[in-house]
Amino acid sequence: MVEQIPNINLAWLVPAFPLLGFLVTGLANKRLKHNQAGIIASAMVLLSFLVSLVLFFVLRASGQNEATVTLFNWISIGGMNIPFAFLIDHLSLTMMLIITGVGALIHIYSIGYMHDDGRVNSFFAQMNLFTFSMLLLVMGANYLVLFIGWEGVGLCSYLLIGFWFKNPAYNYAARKAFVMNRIGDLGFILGIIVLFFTFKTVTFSEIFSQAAGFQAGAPVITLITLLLLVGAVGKSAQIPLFTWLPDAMAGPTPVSALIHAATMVTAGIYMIARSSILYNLAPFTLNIIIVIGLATAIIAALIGLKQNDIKKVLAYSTVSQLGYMFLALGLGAYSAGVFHVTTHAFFKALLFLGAGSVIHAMGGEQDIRKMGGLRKKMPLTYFTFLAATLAISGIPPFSGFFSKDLILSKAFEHSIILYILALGGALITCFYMFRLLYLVFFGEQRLAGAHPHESPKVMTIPLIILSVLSVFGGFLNIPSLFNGDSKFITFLQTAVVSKASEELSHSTEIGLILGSLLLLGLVIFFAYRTFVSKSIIPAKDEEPMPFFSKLISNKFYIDEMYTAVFEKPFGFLSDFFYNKVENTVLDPAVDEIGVTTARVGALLRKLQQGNMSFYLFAMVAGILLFIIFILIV
Amino acid sequence: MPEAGWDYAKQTTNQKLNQVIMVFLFYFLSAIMVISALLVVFSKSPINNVIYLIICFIAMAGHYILLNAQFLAVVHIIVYTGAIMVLFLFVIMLLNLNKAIIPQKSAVTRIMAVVTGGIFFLVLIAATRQTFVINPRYAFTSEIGLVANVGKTLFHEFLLPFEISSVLFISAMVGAVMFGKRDHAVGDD
Amino acid sequence: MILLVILLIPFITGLLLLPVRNAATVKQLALASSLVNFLATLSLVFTFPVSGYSVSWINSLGVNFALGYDGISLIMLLLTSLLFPFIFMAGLKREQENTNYLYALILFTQSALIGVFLAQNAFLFYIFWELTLIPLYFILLLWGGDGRRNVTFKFFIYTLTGSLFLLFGIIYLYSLTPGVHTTDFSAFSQLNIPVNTQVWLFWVLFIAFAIKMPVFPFHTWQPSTYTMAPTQGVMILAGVMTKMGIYGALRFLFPIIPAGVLYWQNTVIILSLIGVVYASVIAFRQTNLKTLIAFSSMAHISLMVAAMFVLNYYALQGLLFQVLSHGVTIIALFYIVMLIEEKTGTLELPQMGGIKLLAPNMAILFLLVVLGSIALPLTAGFVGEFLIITGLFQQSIWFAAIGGITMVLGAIYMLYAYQRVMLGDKKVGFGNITDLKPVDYIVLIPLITIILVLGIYPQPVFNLVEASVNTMQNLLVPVADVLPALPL
Amino acid sequence: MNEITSAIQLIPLEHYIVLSVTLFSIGMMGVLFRRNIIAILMCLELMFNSANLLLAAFSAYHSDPSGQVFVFFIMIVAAAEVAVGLSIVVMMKRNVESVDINLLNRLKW
Amino acid sequence: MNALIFTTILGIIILYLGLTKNKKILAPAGIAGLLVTLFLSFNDWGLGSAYFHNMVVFDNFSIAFNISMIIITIVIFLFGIDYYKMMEFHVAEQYSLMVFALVGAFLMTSFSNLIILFLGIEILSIPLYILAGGKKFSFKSNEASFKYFLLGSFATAFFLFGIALVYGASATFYLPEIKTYIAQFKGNLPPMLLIGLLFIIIGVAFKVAVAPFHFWSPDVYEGSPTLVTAFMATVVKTAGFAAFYRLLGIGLLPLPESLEKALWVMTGLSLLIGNLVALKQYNFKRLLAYSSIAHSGFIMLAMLSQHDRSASVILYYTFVYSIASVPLFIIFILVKRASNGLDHLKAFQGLYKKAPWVAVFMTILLMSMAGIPPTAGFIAKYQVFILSISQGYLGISIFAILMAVVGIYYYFNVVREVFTDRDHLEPLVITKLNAGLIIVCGIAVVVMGIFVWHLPI
Repeated sequence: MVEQIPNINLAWLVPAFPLLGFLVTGLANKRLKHNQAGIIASAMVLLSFLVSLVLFFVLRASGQNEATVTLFNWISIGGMNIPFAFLIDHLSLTMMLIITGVGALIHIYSIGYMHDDGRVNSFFAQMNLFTFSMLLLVMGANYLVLFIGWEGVGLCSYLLIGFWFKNPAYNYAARKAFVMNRIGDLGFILGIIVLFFTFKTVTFSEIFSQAAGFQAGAPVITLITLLLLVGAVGKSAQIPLFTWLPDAMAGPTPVSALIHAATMVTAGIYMIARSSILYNLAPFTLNIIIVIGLATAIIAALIGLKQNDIKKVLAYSTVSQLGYMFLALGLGAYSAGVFHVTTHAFFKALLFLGAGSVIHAMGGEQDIRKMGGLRKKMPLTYFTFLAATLAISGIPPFSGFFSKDLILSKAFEHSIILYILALGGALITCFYMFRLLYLVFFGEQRLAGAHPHESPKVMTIPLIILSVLSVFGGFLNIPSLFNGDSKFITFLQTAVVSKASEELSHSTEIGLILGSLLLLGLVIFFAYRTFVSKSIIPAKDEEPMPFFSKLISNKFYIDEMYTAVFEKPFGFLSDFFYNKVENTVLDPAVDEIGVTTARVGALLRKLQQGNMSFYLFAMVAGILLFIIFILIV
Repeated sequence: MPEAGWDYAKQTTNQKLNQVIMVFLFYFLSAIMVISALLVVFSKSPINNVIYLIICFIAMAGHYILLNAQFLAVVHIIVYTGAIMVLFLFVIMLLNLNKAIIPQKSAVTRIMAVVTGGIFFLVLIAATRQTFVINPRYAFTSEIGLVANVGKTLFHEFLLPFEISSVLFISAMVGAVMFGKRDHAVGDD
Repeated sequence: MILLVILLIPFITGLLLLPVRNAATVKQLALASSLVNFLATLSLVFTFPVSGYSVSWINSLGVNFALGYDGISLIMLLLTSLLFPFIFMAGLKREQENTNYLYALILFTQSALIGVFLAQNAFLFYIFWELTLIPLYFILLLWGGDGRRNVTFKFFIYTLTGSLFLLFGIIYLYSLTPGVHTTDFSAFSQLNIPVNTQVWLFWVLFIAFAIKMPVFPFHTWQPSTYTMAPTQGVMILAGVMTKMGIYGALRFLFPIIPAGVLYWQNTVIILSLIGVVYASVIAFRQTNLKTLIAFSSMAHISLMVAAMFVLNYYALQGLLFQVLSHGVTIIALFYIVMLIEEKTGTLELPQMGGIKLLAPNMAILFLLVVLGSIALPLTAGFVGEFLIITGLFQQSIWFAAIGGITMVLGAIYMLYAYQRVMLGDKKVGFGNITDLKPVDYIVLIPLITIILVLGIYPQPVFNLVEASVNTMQNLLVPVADVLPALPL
Repeated sequence: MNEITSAIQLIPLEHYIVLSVTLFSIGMMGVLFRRNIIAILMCLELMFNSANLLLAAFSAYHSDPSGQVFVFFIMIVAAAEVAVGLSIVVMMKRNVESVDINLLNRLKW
Repeated sequence: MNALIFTTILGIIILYLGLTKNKKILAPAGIAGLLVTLFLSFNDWGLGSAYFHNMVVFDNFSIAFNISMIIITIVIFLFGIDYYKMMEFHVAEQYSLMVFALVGAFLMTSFSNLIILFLGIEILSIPLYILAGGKKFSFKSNEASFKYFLLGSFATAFFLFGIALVYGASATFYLPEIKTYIAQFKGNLPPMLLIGLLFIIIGVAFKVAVAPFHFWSPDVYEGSPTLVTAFMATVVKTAGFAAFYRLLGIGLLPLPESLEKALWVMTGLSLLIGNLVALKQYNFKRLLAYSSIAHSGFIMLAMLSQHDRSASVILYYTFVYSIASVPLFIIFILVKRASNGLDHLKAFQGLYKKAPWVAVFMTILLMSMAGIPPTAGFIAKYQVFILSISQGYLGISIFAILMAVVGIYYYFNVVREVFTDRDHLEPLVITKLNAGLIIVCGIAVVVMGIFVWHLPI
């Protein structure tokens, strides 16, 4: 830090507002009337957003790229100095703006969505707490502060997934989410510790400046990056720790939108992008990230094909999109990953909110097989949903196109096979998204007795804003192909060091884009034929299916596998330890010492027969033995 | 110093005769003692036991005389034969024990008793056989067993034990009286 | 002199309470005395260091009545005097039989505990060490739950067995002291014991602490004892007694037989880590809430033991911090367990559920404590466990990884338990459950505040023990080069 | 007289030791062998007397009168013991009508 | 010496007082006399005089033990006031027999000649044979008396044979001379002498109930009248160990290796048998009997660990043990009366409800017996271990410590019974005197644990 930027200290206000909101709505839980909590909470997040904007301009005006705001010394012992500090740079600002911006919209939306819920105040308290944690995560100037936020969002996610705690299945989902995150966190914290011992600090700037001294492929860096990756895999729901995310849909829909689509799950991407300098030094880890990302993208997309729950479809699509972001990271295109995070935040939040609107309208029904024909009843929702679907499918000029195309072209640079696989995933995405769209909004209404209606304004306005962002978000980064200057990527370049790569020639790029567009068009057409023209409704769960369909609709049996491989053995192990080891070996062993002693005592007691002749014999025998003893010894 | 004794014995015929008598007496008395002692153990009737024991004790008195312990011999006869054994007899008669033959212990126990006694005997013999030369503490004198001598020691050096043994007697007496007296039962504790 | 005052306040109050019949008076007096004691102890922090207090006691046995403290003792003292007011408050509005005896016994225990932490003489230490057990045994025996007769007895005999080995060790060390024999710690730590002796002496001394803490195969008394103990008893047991084991090990093993420690270091660490995993795994399937927390406590303590034997700077700092944090957390946990039992009349998890619907505030506070227990950042537990894992890492990455498993497994079983108690639909028969009373807030809010404050601003604790930790970690260094000569 | 008595030295001490040991062993065997309490007491007397004989023999060989005095004391004590023992027997006989030692087995374990 | 003479006279006086048919004056008279004896003993302190051709030596060692035994006897006499209230006959005889036994005990602490040891043992034993049969109409008491008598005489026979053998070798009964005589062999003793010494040791070991010569003690403890049991467990034990220490520690040690090993074996066996069998005892008196065997083991440990402090430790140990035992017997009697003669440990159940303070004091006393701080019993064991460990007997010390754990187990088993509820509570009648005794002894046990004394004897 060269010189102090004026007003940058305002940064503490950004997390402070949601924290305040949390405290107010949390402590005054009982006293707040119906909408007050929602309004307070939304206002707080909005204020945060405004402050973030101010910070953005402040930083811009200063001409510097980053600023550190230290609040106090958290842990300072021996050689370990961990300040509680915020790092304001372009990356964190981007994330802050997304979190507070999208967050604010979702908060507002929630006022409408959660209107009837009895525990709406708790809901907003937890949402604010989440926002606070997420802000800590992205603003932290060192890994440990990041970790606070990291675990904090995990906690909030746990709380919000299990928000309707009467349902045991929801509780299970919540716990699953937390535990899987925790497994990742364990790797993360170990990574931090290795970092600490390698660099003697956990502060980003110091680590990155020292990292230059390491060779690419240095084992310790590989170790660190791998451990950090474990954390990211857990948080960002990548293979093998992704199964919690679909289950997390148990939470209220705004939660899914905010936490499980727009922000928290992208924390892993943020963290890896943040550590880009380290990852650049670890090609092995990058390769692993590519594999993980691609596999996740495709497998999740495949599963998404057969899901019938509107939110589950979106959840798998999120997993899949996260896989793309990972792919980008693995390719060294961290900025591209973050760019996809941004656009994804817009359209996925929009999708979820739209789905929420639908569910709201359908009176809580989430099965797409029972929906249909909502286009007429809820036009606003329909159009926003359509915009988001086009965006996620990567149809130009919607935002998804720009970010996804960036990643695909990077993949192409790397290897043609990668590109084909990634494109395949994108096509599948397109297919199941349109399937969703068609099934929900086209055709006839299939649920008898439902009276769908458009949602109130408080819900639709955020939808509109988000759809605007989804449509135009891509223009933040217009590539040179379209005579743009890749503003977003350039903006991030100061904080994230992407791997240098050769630019594709424009002609190749155009070829690729046209080819993919053609395929996308075919897919959309095919989907239309299947679900609108032929009105094929997905089969009921019980009906027999061909092997592959069955495999997919059962999510590759991954959950079952986890149950068989981890949960069951764990329970078994627990029982084994308790019943067999503790209660039949260890505890009895201790008792056995006592019992044996007592048994010997009982045996010796038998000597005391009460019979005089025995005593006399015993005495003589004793004397005899002692005589012999002393004569021999 | 037995060897010295033997050498000494070779000197005069008179003493040789003495030696023969002594040895004969010793073995004779010993045989009586052992046999009567065995009979004490193995004879079933208490009266017989007492009688054999008296025989045994008389033989022992003979040994005391052989050992120049005349005073002891006399006291022995008086105390044991005259007092203790009579006491035994009295008790046997008082309690009418002679008729009530008590069954013997089981054969196993008896054999064990004999075997144990035998082993004990063998071990002790084995241990004392390979004994060592005992150096007499004082120059040999045959006078030590005389009443005067014993009395002098008793009332001089052993005065305290002598006096204090009265306590022993008085307690024994108190005990005998206490147990012997008939009184009616009283409560527990 | 102030040390003597701190030691005697609880004892004298206890004596004074014996004839008092009025339960309310008893409770208030006990609470007041413990608060005074806390203030007195707190004054030590600001006047650190105060000179010790020493008079000769049994000259012929080389025993001095020597009191004193260092940073480590201070942490333990703080913990003790901090927790006891809460322990008393836990009984404040509750019906208890023979209150005066119960509170007198608790106060005696407190006095003895303080004695353990203040003693500068091994004999004195041992006396106090045993004295903690006697009143506690009666607390458990007379006020405990089902099956207490045998369970307490096992606990009593088991721990005493260990103590007697310690006694053997003390006497052995005493016989080694040069000149006029003495049992002063200062003399012990200057002994130059042959390495081979240290190797066996280690277990003689350690077994007592291992049982008290407890370390893996010596723990079997713990779950049943915790389960049947009355709330206040288990608070003492889990909150302070276990720390006594840690304190004893720090006091005895490292300064006196450093080579023995180095020799067995890895063995003990591995045992502890087995304990960590073992207890955590077992906790998962426990159906009794108290037993579950007992196993969880064992897991945490095992991690602390591992940290102790790693004995590097971070591990020690983390250990001492965790001592405080675990004490506070476990007390809060057991307090809530007591509330739950009072309200539902059971501790069996399958019979519970949906309490959050009826007592939302209790659920929130319970959750906060649970979070502290599973080491969520910004709670005290995180700072401690982070440093401990850092310390473990310095020894071996595998130790760190296994130690870190507590974080995962802890989350599994604690959240599972929380959900089974608080969440889900409410059970029949739970109709008349009410939310917390004011007294409950008075107990829980400060405890939770401490957990949070320590998590956010742990620095004062670090500064307090800094000097002692530095001394401690240097103990093993000089003997490190002796060891390769041994067949390790 | 002196001649006869001095001839004591003609018999080796071992003979006395062996004799005493024999008597002692017989007495001990008797104690183990008999069931009749009275007989057992007699056997005890045998044991005492074997010790007496041994002491007297040693006393003679050492020409030390204290040994004989000791024997005297043993006799005293034996007499007292017999008196007490027999009175106990009498008392017991009143209670249980028997002098069988095997009946003494109520106190055990 | 004056104390010895006066005590003898005291016995006779009590015997005569019995003729007045006034039972009430017996105990006070006895206590008054014992106080005089106490005073006389104190007067002799530090003089170290030997009497009658060095037959007896009243040095500080013997005086300290004598004083300890006198104090215990006074306590027992105080207990007797209540205990003998129900008994009509032979009360004076029993008191005087105890006094006579005390005379024997004095001889045992101060002998220097084997004949005094022999007479001391007999003077101690014969009154005890009689006292054990004090309840004339109780078959158990008869049996105890006869068993004690027969086994005692049997042991005496061996003891005498041993004396004869030793005399044969050394031609003397004087302990110092025997010691000099043995020293000339430089540890390579002829078998006969070894066996002689062994028999003497066995004779004394029998008196203090060291395994494997302990068989009499549980039966006799159980069968005897409780007051006599208390006397046996305390005064007799103290005297026995004083004699043992005089014989070994002052007289014969260092013994040849084989004998010492035999003694170690006895120590180990006592610890083992005493403690383990006590685990399975449900009769309180038998429990204490076995525990006393165990305590014998501990004292043996102190004795064999030769050290200039051993005597002091043994004194402390025996005194502390005695002062804790007597009130336990008192409580036992009170409880037994309250529960219709039940002498199972269950008789103690509900005691903490009936009389909480008795329960507390009982706990303290049992803690002292078990050796738990801050009681004197702990310090006693601690000192024993200090001796044995500092003399390098580590193996047996560990063993003893393990056995001490077992000891704690069975003592606290009783505590557990005391603090267990009972269905119906019978009233517990405690006279003020007994209450006072229990309290004083209880406090004494704690005070002695805090103010530890150590006599240069």
